[in-house]
Amino acid sequence: MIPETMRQELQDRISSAITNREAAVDVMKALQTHYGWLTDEAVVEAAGLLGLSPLQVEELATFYEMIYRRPVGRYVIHVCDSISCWSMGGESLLRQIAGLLKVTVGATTPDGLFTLLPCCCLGNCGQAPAMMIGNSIYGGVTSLEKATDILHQHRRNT
Amino acid sequence: MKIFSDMTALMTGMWITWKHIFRRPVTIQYPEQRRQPYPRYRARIVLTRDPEGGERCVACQLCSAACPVDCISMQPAEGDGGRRYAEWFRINFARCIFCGLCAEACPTLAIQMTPDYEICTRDIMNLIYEKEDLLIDGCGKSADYNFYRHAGIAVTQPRGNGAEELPPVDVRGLMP
Amino acid sequence: MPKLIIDDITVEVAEGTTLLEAAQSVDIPIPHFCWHPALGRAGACRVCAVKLLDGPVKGIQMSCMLPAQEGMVVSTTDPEAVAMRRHVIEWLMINHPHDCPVCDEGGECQLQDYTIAGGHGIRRYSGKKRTHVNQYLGPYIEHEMNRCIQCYRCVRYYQEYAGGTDFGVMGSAGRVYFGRFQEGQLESPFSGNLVDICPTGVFTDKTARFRARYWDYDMAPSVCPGCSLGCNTTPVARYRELLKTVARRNDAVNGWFICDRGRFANSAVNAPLRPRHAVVDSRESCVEDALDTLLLRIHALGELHGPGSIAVVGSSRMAQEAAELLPQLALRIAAGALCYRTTRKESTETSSFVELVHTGSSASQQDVRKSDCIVVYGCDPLNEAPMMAMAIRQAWRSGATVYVIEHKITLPCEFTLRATLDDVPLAEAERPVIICNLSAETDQLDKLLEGHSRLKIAPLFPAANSFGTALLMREHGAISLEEALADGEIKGIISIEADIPAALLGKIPFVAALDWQATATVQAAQIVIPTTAWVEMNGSYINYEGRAQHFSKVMNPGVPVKGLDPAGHPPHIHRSTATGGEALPARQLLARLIKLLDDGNRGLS
Amino acid sequence: MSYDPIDITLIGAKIALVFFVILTLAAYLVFAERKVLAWIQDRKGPNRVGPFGLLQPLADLIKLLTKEDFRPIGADKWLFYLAPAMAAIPAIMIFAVIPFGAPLTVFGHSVELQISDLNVGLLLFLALSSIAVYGVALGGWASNSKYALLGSIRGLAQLISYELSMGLSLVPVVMLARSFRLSDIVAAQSGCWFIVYQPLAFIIFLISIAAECKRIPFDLPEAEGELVAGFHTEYSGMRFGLFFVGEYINIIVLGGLAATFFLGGWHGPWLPPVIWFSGKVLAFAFLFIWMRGTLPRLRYDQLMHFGWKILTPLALVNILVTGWWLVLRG
Repeated sequence: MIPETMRQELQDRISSAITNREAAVDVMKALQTHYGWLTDEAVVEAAGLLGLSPLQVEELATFYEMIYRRPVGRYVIHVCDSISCWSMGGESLLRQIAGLLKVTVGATTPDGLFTLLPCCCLGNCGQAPAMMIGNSIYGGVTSLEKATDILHQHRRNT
Repeated sequence: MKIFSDMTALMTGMWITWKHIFRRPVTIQYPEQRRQPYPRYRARIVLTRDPEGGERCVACQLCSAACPVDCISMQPAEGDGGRRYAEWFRINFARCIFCGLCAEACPTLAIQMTPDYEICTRDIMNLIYEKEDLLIDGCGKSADYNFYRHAGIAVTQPRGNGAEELPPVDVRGLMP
Repeated sequence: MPKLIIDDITVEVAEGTTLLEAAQSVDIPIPHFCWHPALGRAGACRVCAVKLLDGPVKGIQMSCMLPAQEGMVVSTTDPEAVAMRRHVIEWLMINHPHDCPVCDEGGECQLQDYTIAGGHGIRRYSGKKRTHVNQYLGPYIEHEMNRCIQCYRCVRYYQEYAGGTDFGVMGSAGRVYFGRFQEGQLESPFSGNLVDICPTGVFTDKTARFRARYWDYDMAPSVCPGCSLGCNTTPVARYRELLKTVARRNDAVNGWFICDRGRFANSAVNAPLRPRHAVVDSRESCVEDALDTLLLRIHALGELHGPGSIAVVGSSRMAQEAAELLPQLALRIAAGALCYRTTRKESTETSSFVELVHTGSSASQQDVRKSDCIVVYGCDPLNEAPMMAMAIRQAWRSGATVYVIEHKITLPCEFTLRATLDDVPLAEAERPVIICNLSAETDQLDKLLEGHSRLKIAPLFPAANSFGTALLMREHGAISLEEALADGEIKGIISIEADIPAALLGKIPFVAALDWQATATVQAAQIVIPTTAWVEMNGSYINYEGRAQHFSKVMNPGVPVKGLDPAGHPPHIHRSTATGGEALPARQLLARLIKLLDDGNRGLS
Repeated sequence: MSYDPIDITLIGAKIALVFFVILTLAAYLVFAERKVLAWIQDRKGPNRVGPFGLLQPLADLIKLLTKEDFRPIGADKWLFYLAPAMAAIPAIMIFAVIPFGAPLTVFGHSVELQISDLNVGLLLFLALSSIAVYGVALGGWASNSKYALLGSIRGLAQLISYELSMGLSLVPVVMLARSFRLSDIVAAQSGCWFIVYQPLAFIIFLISIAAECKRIPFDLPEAEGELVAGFHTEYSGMRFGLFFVGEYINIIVLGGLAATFFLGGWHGPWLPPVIWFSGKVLAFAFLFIWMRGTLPRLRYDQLMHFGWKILTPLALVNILVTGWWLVLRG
């Protein structure tokens, strides 16, 4: 269950949209932040708020790759494997981070801190290879040191 | 001259038949002497089993569709684990012309032809073979083939464990 | 009106017509999966590729997405286009499980046809196949996601066309999955059409699962007896078992689809309890003897109670041909009454509505779909005639306003509530339609019709042939059974496919029933003669708008092979008639009865 | 001419002998045909009944006699029953005029090895062979069956056509022998066989008799590929057997005639005349079987074309040439 204040906020957001469906991503994002990931319960709640059927919310939730329908760590690392980043070494970056965290791609570290995911494009091709942790984006992650630094920074923050 | 070539043709024919009179006959004395046909000989039809011992026949009705004399009839049904099988399967050997189209049409290699050609009987009703009469215990030809291992249907193995399959997709998974 | 050349044939089509339709109009087939006449384009399958040789657009194009334009020169047989289509088919087949032998779609599968037609026979790709886990979608529809080719027809139909919200498409890219949020029965009352619309075997009819193949089907064009809409169907039978029903296209009536109620209604025909033999005084008899006995009883009753002590009772579910013979029979036996309805209410209601429809103001389902203002007046289309609700939705989708006159109903579209008919701005509408049932006030409708020349009405009658029998009621002055029994003169009835309420049944000492269903009337009857169900005979129904539609015989009557005792299954004895196959169409039984009466009269005189 | 009892007894004995020999020979000819055809086709032929299958004709006879005597609905009863006899009897009657050996002396009587030495023996043969046509015609007509009718119509046309060339091919023989009497014709060949003078007539005669006894390649009246079994489609049992045996008697008789007209009859060195005659007849019979094992059936138009446009004119030309030759020789 979500707090009443949050419900009210979301309802306001929905009513400010022209159609309910338009606000779906915002609602899902908000619920995801609240629960950590978009649980089945959250999908049903979102559907209730939006006046859609759970399936219709699920259609959107499973479409967007940054809406997580499975449990994730505190920080989700998206490493771009799209063409620009790939040509600048995005592939080895992903591999190296996986080695660093000692997890396979797609998995969460045992301490529940990081989830490593590949990602199609972060819109940061100018600073390839790019990665995103949480909501912050990092460009030009060309060396393992740089990546390690970024990860340590996040680890410290907790 | 046409007449000469015609005469030559006639005489050649007569000469050939004349020579054949003194050839050794190829006939064998059937009931006493028996010829062992080759394994691919097209005689009595059987239903084989897969290597695990299950019925290969999925009652897809392709054999009955291919049969030019309509001698095959069956009723498909659903068995354990969604396995499609023949509730009853009947071949009327009084009609069968042993053309082999059914065996050729069979996608699961269930229906096969054997070299057993001696199926005469005095009562025509005895020539109507039911599934119990047709089903054998072995695999026949292609001993290692099991249709369900290759078709993406979870009957002999869980979904995604087939020979050419990836594990099932998780539509809610995190990987893009 | 653009003019273009397709495969050396000059075609002129209406503005906005796609290349695919333009080609179809001159019988040039272009393979397609995602395009469907009822759903339009999606551009998802890429299999309708053609090559444009000249004109405003050139090169390989998807014919379903491209509107026909002036001066186009199109080739469907260009090697490049052919190769493109072949490759697309090959891609579509990469993840296909190749399980056609155990797939119910096998033999009637569009994917199969186009794979063969495209020349793809041998799988060249040696990688592994993607798999999906199926969902349970209720007792009617079988789900097999592995076979999916992502044409999106199902979701477009289900959500857009039919207005369902519980089934859709999830995921993206290679994970696309068509299903529900959670397993469970599909909620839409039109979900059965998924079976028809899926070009491959993702959705198959569970009720007919593993029963037969297309080439073994007994099929014939038929009409649904479920309600008065008269939707066109093709029932499918094998070995005297009605396996399934599929929709038959009729643009004026049901379009491409039918409702689930009409589709999954086979059990009545296959019911083991159906009367299969003639019964006289609870003893099994044959049709001839039963007819003779019936004649004797009629004479005996006539002598005992005087003429007019027998009533002939028809029903609104009997075929028109049989219904037309009832007055003849009534005349021959000097019946005390001719009835087509049991209650007085039903009788008066239908009569008045027949008058109304006769003015030529009835709206077909197509009229409803094309309407711009729909008034649902006092009826519940989704329950009374589901396909009418579907038609309302189509009108709503193309911009019509839907009004509901203060009534608690649901519709698969948005609607506005109004207190009375007078509150609806009918005068402003171009093609207004009022949908009502027989409880509506005909006087009021009459007045409205007079006031609005463009107004049409669609009165939902209760049964398949309510309209046809109502016409006969008017012509022959038939009364309801309730009225006929009021003075106690009627001592016996001959009931033809009539469902008589227990209260009325109790008042009648002698009942002879001709029916194909084991109704209460049949159970109470002294003489029972089996008739054939609609799929076992030729006949016609007249639907709510006065449209007479013929239905053809699909299968022979008789106990299904499946229902025979295990010893006789499969049958090993050769007979000329099937077990329990002595049922005759009601019209034939009536004609025989009339002939016997005529012969008897001639003999007496 | 007076008959003494011994003469009458001898004639009776001759008739009985001929009858017995010809029927037995016909039966074994059937067997021989099956055997030879089998050899030609690299098979063994009948070999189950008796040693080397020699009792096969007996088995065939028993089978034919015990089969159901079937008559189709609508068949003309009397004609249907008469036809097989009409096919077999004229064939065997022709043998009455064929001399099958040099005269013997028995009990002081000179015995002609010929049943009846008619002075118009050759004409009798032509007449009787024409009567045999009725067997085919009536059998096919009376059966009330389309195949039988078609077969019999074919048979009629064919037999009439080839009878003409057959008769004409024998005219030079008569011209050379200056007699219709068959014993005279044989006697005329005591020096040189007529086949030497008349090779063309011999060939025409050979082809014509093949057509006359409806043998392959002229078996269009039966043509099992097209007409089931032609004129005898509807016959079963011994009635069919009579048609069948009639055909083989015909082969023997026509072989005998061919020997008489062109191969010097019973004449021949070293061996007894009867042996020579039998040998020649059997050689012809073998030739017919051999032809059957080799040649395909003609088409109907080819058959008619060949008979009328080739054989008959050739026979006429042959008569003319023979006439000139005789005139020139004086």
